[in-house]
Amino acid sequence: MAELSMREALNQALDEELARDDRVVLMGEEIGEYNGAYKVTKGLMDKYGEKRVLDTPITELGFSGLGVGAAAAGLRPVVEWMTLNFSLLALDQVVNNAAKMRHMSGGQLSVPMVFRGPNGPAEYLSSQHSQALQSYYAHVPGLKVVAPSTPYDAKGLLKTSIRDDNPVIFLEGEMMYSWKGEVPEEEYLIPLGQASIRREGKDVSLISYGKPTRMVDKAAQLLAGEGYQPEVIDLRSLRPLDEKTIYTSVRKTHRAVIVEESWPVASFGAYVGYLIGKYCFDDLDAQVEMVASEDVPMPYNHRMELAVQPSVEKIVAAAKRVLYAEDAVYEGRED
Amino acid sequence: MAELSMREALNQALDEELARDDRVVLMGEEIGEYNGAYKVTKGLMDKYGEKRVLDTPITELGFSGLGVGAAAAGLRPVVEWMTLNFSLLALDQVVNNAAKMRHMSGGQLSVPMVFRGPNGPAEYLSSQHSQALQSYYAHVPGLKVVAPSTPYDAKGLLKTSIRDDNPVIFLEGEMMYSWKGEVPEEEYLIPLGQASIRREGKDVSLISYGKPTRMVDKAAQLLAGEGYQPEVIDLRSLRPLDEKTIYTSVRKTHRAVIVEESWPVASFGAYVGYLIGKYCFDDLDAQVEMVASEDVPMPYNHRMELAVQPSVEKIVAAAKRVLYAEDAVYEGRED
Amino acid sequence: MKKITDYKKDFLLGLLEEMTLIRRFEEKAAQMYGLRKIGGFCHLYNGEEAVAVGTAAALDMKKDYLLTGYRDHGHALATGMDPRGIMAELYGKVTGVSRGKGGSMHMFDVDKHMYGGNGIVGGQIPMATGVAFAQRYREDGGVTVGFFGDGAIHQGAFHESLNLASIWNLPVVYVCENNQFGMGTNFRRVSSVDDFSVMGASYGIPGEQVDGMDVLAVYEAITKAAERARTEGTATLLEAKTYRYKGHSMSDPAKYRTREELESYKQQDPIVMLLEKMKDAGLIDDEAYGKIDDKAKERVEDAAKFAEESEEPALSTIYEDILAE
Amino acid sequence: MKKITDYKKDFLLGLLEEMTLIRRFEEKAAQMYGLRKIGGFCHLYNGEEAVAVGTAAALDMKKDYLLTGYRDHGHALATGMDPRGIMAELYGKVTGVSRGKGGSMHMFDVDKHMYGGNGIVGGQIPMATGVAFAQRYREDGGVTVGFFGDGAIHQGAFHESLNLASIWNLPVVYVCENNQFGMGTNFRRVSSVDDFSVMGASYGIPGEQVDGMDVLAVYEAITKAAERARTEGTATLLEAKTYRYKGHSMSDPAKYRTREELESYKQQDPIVMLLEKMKDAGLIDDEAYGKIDDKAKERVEDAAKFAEESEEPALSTIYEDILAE
Ligand SMILES: Cc1ncc(C[n+]2csc(CCOP(=O)(O)OP(=O)(O)O)c2C)c(N)n1
Ligand SMILES: Cc1ncc(C[n+]2csc(CCOP(=O)(O)OP(=O)(O)O)c2C)c(N)n1
Ligand SMILES: [Mg+2]
Ligand SMILES: [Mg+2]
Repeated sequence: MAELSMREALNQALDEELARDDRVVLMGEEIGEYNGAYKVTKGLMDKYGEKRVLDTPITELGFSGLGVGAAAAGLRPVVEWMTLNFSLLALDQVVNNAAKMRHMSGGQLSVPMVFRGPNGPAEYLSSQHSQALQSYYAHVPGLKVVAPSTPYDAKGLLKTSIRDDNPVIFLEGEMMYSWKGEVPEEEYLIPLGQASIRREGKDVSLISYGKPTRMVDKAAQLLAGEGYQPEVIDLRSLRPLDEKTIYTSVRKTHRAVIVEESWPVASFGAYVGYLIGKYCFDDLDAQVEMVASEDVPMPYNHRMELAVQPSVEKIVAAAKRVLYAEDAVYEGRED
Repeated sequence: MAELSMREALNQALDEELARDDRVVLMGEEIGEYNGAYKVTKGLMDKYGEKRVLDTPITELGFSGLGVGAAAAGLRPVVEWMTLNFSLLALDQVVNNAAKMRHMSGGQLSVPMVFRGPNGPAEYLSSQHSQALQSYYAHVPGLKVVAPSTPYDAKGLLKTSIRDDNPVIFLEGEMMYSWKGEVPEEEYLIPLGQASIRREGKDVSLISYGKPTRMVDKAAQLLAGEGYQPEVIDLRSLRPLDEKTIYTSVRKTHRAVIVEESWPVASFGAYVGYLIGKYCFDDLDAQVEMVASEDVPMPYNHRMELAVQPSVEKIVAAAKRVLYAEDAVYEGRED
Repeated sequence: MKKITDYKKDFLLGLLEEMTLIRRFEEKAAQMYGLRKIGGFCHLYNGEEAVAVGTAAALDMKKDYLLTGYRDHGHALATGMDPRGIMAELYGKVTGVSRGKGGSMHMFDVDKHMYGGNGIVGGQIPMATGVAFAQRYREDGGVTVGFFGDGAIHQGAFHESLNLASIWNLPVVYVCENNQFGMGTNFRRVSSVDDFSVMGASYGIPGEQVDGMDVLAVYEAITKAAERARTEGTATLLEAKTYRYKGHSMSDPAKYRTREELESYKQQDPIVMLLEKMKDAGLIDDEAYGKIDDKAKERVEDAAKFAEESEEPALSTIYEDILAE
Repeated sequence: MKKITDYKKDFLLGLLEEMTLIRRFEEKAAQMYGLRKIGGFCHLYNGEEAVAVGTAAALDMKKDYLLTGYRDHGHALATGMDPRGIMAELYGKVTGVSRGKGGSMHMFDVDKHMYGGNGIVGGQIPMATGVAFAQRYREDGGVTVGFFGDGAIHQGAFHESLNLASIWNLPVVYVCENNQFGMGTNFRRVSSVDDFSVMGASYGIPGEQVDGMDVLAVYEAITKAAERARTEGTATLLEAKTYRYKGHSMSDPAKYRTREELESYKQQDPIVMLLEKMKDAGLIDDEAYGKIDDKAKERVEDAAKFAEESEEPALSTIYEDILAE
């Protein structure tokens, strides 16, 4: 198997789907001539031409909505948002058109398209450029939301997303593009809605997806070093959500920590926490904990921005709290 | 005390604050000459003139952002979104400018303004016009989010919101505008971040805010008729959240049901559920349940749209499930 | 402009029939709204019929597409959609075009290339641009017409879309139906210009005003614009000056305008104007028009009956039509 | 245009000083970025100095306001902000203007009426319109200048804002800094028109192109536009044609343009052009300019030293500056 970066794996997925289906078109800012702000689309305009790989003006609402119309009319657009932060400008087209066209037309229209781009903080970018917005998309029925954590998953999930007949939000991470991993030569697809178990264990379920999975792996190693056997789950897709894998794990381990990068309030992670509390109530031996972003806008200063994000230390500490290996002291809580 | 409708109470709040502080200006679609799509601003353009009450073009992004700039420069704009559905077009200005200006300027700027309008479903409006979007706003640090449930609260909370030095999202409900309630003649303010206990009880905490509180009251009556003593909490403000009142109640009742109109995934309600699971873990005698919108876009047909929303029956059933008075059967759950 | 006698009689009769059908349909919808058979927002098209009918007549709905806002009954009928399905949708019945899920603002017919019906002011403009994108991509020789109001033209979606259409040479015709009001607001109060067609220049595309009360003027303007779109891939911005007779939606008493203004527009009623011209040219008489009108009434009655007798959707369908398998 | 000799010498020297300071500041920032003292995006203003400096010279920053995008170091300096606070912000230090929270894209100074610094392309345009709204409301006689790029002009925010400014007669000057590229994209590839000033007509306001490499041309255009805003409450759209010497941000090798193109613009360097004109008019010589340049370098060195020696913000401050009490 070839060792590829996430960037290359995504590029391969796009390349293969462009080759396979001429309804697939790519559009976004700087994706063509410039080869992409993060080079995910490198070489594709050269290979497929300006007809199929289009540089857009900086008009997130406009070209996202254009993609919805093109999809409804039979194409399979893959729209790149240079970063998810800018997708707020396009949100109306996603929530009110992409997600609802099928519904409002009583099933007549479908919107087979992908919106993709880097989500979550990178480095030294301050608060407008460092948002993890998965909760906004996961909130909305009519969308699918996917967040790979390895080059292998990224390729297989992106190919499936492009073939899916629904609007899929595909979340990458700027810091992940250079991550390496094995990717087979032969074609493969990964179904949406199936979590993967990255590590089997029996003491605590560490549940995550996307970028933080790496930290979770490290935290799991550290915990293993202390004699615990954590189970590590990568959800891979937020919508549809593989609840079964979550509950099966928690019923075995009786303890759970959820890790994600978004703000905590009204977050996807809190929803998973709520679900576990509800469906595994009798199985839980401890409170479910969540390690998320601090509830603050991201500062520019690097030490501060690291302090705001999930970390291996925070994950280990949360795991130990639910393992009752450490006192649960919640600072500043009025209770 | 006078018996006022919610519409009148809100109108009084606006009127009094316009009179009190000439930095207060109102702007929005149809709020002036037409007296407001839902008549909340009735008579105010006549009284205060076109300088202070402005009819805007249909440009949610533009006039919301204009409001942010005007607030940063020292005014206290109250921006009406004809409905919250349309605020998706303005979201970038709210999340990236209103909520972050203070942060990005290291505390130099403040954005004292209110965005207000009806949120959640009304009747026969289908999916683009029936969204309950509080979870989007509650997600964001730098905002305050308020949702009154009575004319009394509406007036007192809106006045406080207008005087607050931060951007406040003020959520009303089209179906609530004609609700009546007592409102004193003399001026009063209600602080943001304090829940109210609408009914004291000891068997189960029913937690809600905004429009569903009425259903919760009815459900509580029905439950009381069956011999239970439910406690009914109206959060009134989602951000800041009065966690203390929640935990105090649940530690007494040991059971909780959260009721809100938004979609369930990545919702504010699920976050409250998660918090209770975490901070009241040792006190809970049953799973926390949530009664939310079904996880679907709102259909137009009236029977269907009622079926999609929370109802008294659904609340009673959820309460009984957590009271173990009814079997918890979760249909369609793969577990 | 061509003279009326340059047109085929059948063609003109067709326009008259379509406009009459829309008028009668809207009257029925209003009546049924009063009887609470229909709920929610219900934006009627009375007075504006010439715009949708003149447009559809200039198109080939086998290969062309049409998108509009929430005031969409007229456009739906003009594309040839069955009044039954539209009325049943208004009633929220399962036989409605959107199975009772869309209602008044969301009329769709994939076969007729009617792609909605959109409740977000301006929300359809990027989508229409995208449909045109697909057409250009496939080189299918078709054109997309995107309608929106004088209120919608100020939305950013308009600006972003027209630029995209221009730089990518999309076969799209943007039609601003300037009925002079966005809800209760006279467009002059919220617009910097009172001739929207000048905005074409910002996008290097032709802009033109057309009398939206004159179905033939609309027909000709669309024909020309569609031709330009098909052959040169050049988008056009048309402003159709028109007027709505009813309130914005059913709950609007329309106090923001005078009786006189309304009456003056009724003097230029699109149906009456065409009828008179045809009479003058000896192409029709009152009796013949009476038959057309009767037929329109019948079709509308039939639609209401169909809607009335149709089933409500099963509650279980709330989980359907959300995701494709 | 006035002749150079029509200007006071001190005024011209001031422009030269400001532009030189910005140039030297950006060079220093680039150097410190290379040394990893500064991280993230860092959008330099080299080549475009005349636009911010000519603008600020035409304003009274006691009562006027300025807002711009993320390429904001030059504008910040032009409003008279202290280079120390700006450099310290780039270093992420607590002494930075935004206490280390904003970084390169978010320079603010409430006293100097510099209201940012915005990272969302076009995001500042509605805000600038709102600041002008507050000015008109208070009738404070001031003007707001809102800058944005050739890339930003396509955003819906532009369209919505200009219409609002026009109908409400806001004292605002919109300046499109057309440096010919939005990141790697030549503006001609994504724009329907190559003269953006025509867009003013869509909003019934004057539109004008100005040579953005000529600080006096900018000064005069802004003076005129500001005067119109102050006295008539009429907004103006100015397009300043300029060029950026560096890549879009520090990570961009700028392969999308030729060396020749870059060199040809450097021939019209705003600093050199003003200097030469002043020399021709006998207003300065090389030695005198050498002193100006030395002073700029000193200030920049001092700023870097200040930044270097300043403290990191305490981690506890992550919970500060979010909500006002
Ligand atoms: C984004 C958005 N903002 C506001 C509304 C509420 N609204 C519905 S119709 C309307 C007026 C639109 O006027 P115009 O575009 O002229 O169309 P017309 O109704 O005259 O056909 C408004 C403000 C909406 N549906 N969507
Ligand atoms: C809404 C949004 N979309 C995309 C970006 C990414 N981005 C940052 S700068 C830029 C180019 C902007 O070009 P222009 O407006 O010409 O300004 P310039 O950089 O040339 O000064 C882009 C696409 C962004 N910051 N915000
Ligand atoms: Mg109108
Ligand atoms: Mg540029």
